[in-house]
Amino acid sequence: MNGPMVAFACLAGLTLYSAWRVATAPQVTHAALFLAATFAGVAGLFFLLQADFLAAVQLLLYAGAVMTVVIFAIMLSEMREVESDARGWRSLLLSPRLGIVPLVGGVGLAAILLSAYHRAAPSWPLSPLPAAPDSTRFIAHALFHAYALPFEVASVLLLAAMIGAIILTRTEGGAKG
Amino acid sequence: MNIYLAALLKVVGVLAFVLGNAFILIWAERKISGYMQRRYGPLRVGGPAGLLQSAADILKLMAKEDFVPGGADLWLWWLAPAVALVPAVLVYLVLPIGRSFVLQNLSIGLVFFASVTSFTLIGIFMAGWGSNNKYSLLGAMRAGAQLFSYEIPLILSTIGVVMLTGSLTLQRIVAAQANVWFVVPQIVGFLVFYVASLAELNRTPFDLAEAESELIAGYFTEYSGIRWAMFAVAEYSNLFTTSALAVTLFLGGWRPLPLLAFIPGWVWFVLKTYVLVFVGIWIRWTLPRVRIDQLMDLGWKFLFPVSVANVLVTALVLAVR
Amino acid sequence: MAGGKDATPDATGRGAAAGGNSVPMARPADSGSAGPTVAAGGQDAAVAPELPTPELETLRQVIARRLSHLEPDGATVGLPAFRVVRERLLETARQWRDAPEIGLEYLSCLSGVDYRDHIDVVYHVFSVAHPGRGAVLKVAAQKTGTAGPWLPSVTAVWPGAEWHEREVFDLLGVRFTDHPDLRRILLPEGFSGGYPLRRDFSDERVQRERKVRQR
Amino acid sequence: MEAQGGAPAVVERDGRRLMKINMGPQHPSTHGVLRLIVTLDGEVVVGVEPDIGFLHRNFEKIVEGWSYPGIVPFSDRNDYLGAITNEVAVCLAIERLAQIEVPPRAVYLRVLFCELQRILSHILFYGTFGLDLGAFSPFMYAFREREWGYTLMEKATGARMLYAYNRIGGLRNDLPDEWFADLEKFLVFMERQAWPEYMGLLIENEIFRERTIGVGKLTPEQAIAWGASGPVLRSTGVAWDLRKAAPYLGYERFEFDVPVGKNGDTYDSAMVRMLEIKESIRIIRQVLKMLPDGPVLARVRPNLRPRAGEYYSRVESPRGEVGVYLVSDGSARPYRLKWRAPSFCHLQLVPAMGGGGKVADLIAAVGSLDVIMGEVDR
Repeated sequence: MNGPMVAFACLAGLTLYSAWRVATAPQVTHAALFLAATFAGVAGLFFLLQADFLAAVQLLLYAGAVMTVVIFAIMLSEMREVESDARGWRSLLLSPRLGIVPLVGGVGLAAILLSAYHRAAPSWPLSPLPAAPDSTRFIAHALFHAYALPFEVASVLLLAAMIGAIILTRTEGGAKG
Repeated sequence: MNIYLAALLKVVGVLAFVLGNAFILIWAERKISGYMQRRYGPLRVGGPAGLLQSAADILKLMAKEDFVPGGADLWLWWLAPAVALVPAVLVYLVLPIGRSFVLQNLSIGLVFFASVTSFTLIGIFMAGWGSNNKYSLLGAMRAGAQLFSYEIPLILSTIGVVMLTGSLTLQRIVAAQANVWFVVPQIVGFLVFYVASLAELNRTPFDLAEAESELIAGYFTEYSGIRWAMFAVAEYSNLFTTSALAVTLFLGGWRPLPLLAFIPGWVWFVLKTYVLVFVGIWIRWTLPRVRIDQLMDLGWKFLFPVSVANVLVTALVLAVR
Repeated sequence: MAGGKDATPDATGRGAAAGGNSVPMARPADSGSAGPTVAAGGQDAAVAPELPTPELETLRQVIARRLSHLEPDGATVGLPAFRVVRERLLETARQWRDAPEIGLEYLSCLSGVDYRDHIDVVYHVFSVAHPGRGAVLKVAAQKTGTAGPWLPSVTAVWPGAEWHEREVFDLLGVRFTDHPDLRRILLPEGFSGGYPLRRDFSDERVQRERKVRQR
Repeated sequence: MEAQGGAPAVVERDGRRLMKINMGPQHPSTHGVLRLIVTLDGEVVVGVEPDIGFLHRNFEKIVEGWSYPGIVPFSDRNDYLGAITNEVAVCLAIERLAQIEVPPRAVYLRVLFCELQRILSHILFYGTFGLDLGAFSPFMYAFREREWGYTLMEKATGARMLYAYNRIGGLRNDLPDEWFADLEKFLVFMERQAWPEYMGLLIENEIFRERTIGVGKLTPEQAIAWGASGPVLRSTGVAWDLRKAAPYLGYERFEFDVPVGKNGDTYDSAMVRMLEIKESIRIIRQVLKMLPDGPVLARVRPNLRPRAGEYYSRVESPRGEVGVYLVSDGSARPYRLKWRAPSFCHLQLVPAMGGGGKVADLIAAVGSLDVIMGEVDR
């Protein structure tokens, strides 16, 4: 058990726990904040992998910008308390908190991931790589040279999605407010 | 030396600096505002200039009751000051204080700074939501809109510097200012950065999130005692670090003025930072507060286009050269 | 108060001790003619009816000529004063505001005065366009009747009367019909102790014993 | 969010969910204990309802049991920033009914003190209005002159805020010559240094102009209909000043202008007050030139019994028209005394001024009315 392992365990625990709570938190604001914690945990994992640019971007875009948007979406939308009528067997089976189906699904997924990791593990280098001198430069190179076309296509796709969202949510007879 | 011990030392050192700095800044703000308002400011505690006023304040705040409002969202309420304080402490990691004096010379120093400070919003939102107070909620929403809007011109205004340097590493940015400080070629960027950073810091004229004449104290209306102090410490720490970043990016960092090179770099760094802090205090005690829609207009309709134009002009100049 | 409530009918302590004169002075019946009753101070009892400026004198004549249903009121010093019956209050107010040679569009003050058997509501009205003009309009709200004293609201003529009327309602208990929002204004919403500015008001609430810390 | 104070926290109107919020009675910018029940749609004020009465102390009832000389000091407490004008208003009513001739020197000194009081009140308005808009320093600068002015008042009257300086029939005491020299120094400082500083610090500031111009607009018709007076009415362009319209205390003898605004917004109302400071200085200068010698207090019997009758005296206080409706039945105590407070009428305008704007505009609108809750609630 060395330092990075401890850090990894903490970050992984934080990420997994808050991801679980995103789904199970009874209040939507709590869910949003757990989502932020998840993002932060993932950013920490990126740091551990010495992908510091990715980590920073993860924090900046997801924990910063996306979270702001999520919070605003929560505040601006018409929130109504929804009383869950799922009691009894339905909640036993399906409720994210104590449901059997999500539990089984989660455990199964974890098992699959772990077995996959075990199969693939030997091919992964376990000794630390020499730190990339400037990971930003590599990412930039990859994005703007090797994968320039997919990058641009993706951005066009996102633009189309954004315009589509605006059109879909526009109210009839001009936007009000 | 053991790296864990080194890390521990760094953390303790930063924390000590943050506290000491807040100590000095709070005293300085009270003293400066006092002189600007034709009064004396603190006088009694700790000698003729009230030097220990902050210590007395902290003692008082620690002795106060840790009041929790009824109906508060306990976890959010408890964690919010800590969440607001963490980014304020983390950013010290990358500040180039002297020629070879930086805690961690990250290659992405600038992005790290921006990303960590963007986390402050979460703390503010937690405080505003967790307090179960409508004024706090309004303050938190204002803070959210404000931080989000001004983050963009803030980051865009630094891009000109990055383009001139070709690096995100703060130490390299300082190194690139050997001949001329970037405030000269990037004067627009500097001004946009300073205005936007005042807005990010929630200081007058942009202190809408805690506008006391409208929202009492905004998101920390309900906080008292040591939790309130944590917000205050975070605020003053942010004031220092943002000014320090402005110094690093535009005012030559630890580089001395000509002929005064015998004074060590870190003194210059701190000195320049304090000058900017002073300007911030000066502005705070001079100007009235803008309104929320005027704030948004300034951010989106003025600072944002200006910073984009600054990036484009810089790129053009670089391409032509 | 040693004598109790029925010994001194007015609970503020005025009355016999205050100079032997607690007679209400301007009843609707004798308003215009005799003016107030004798003052015990030994001073000149008659109120000089003359007005300080010719413009006010003209205004008095104009009002008296045009609105013959108004009775002149003699108690007021310095301004032309008239008394109107409740039924014609709104009409009169409108005429005072709209008739160009009267033109009193500025309601300065609306007060209620309790005269035991009735409550006078007094309107002090002035003109901004013609600064020299001003007049007083009085109307009596009788306390008889099951509904208690009531008057039509003049908020339709002078919107600024809204809070003034609420205050008169709050402190004197005059109900204003057609008032947009007739609620208590100064006293707490649930106040049930009566109407404090009435002459017969006495604070019926249980006085809490004052606790003095003993040394 | 939980409901607070019994009112539902969230109300629905036209399918939108609105938030109800209590601004006051304890809030930094409600100038005392004013409670505004504000309905918000986000930052936009949908409805405002002022709720008053927290400072109600039954002034009008209490004075019915008091002798006339006792009323004068008590009237100070109504508009505690315009204490002298309150005293003058109530003295004028009593003196008129009791047919007391006030010595000329006292009349001139009353004018002087009314104007000095107006200057001090407007200075404080300047400071608090700056506070409402988030500028703290102008407040301290305002207090520099205010302290000086209050010291002057203290030297003259013995008290700093609630003077009890007017007596029925004149003033309590005459003033020594040094006092007038001090006053002259104060006026010179106000004119040469303080006034330009005020303008530069706040009024001419770009943010201040952005925040106030076009905010809380009133039309002249609205202002007259709702009984506005003083700077609030004058800011809409109506040159209505009781000192000109219905001169009392011989104001017709003095030469001064009535500053008026154009738009009826909060900027104009602040500007009108700033200009009035200058006019008041002008009047005081004229008083100092014209001040006659002689006694300052007429002989009045302590157990004063004015003749029966009623009189409505009106005085232009710093905030507007203070009216005292005095009904006397000839006894030693007033039969009825009604206090017409300008702030009371002005508060009715809050929904018209603050509705539809942002929260910050509402604060600016309430601040520009310069309400004193002491005279609203009486």
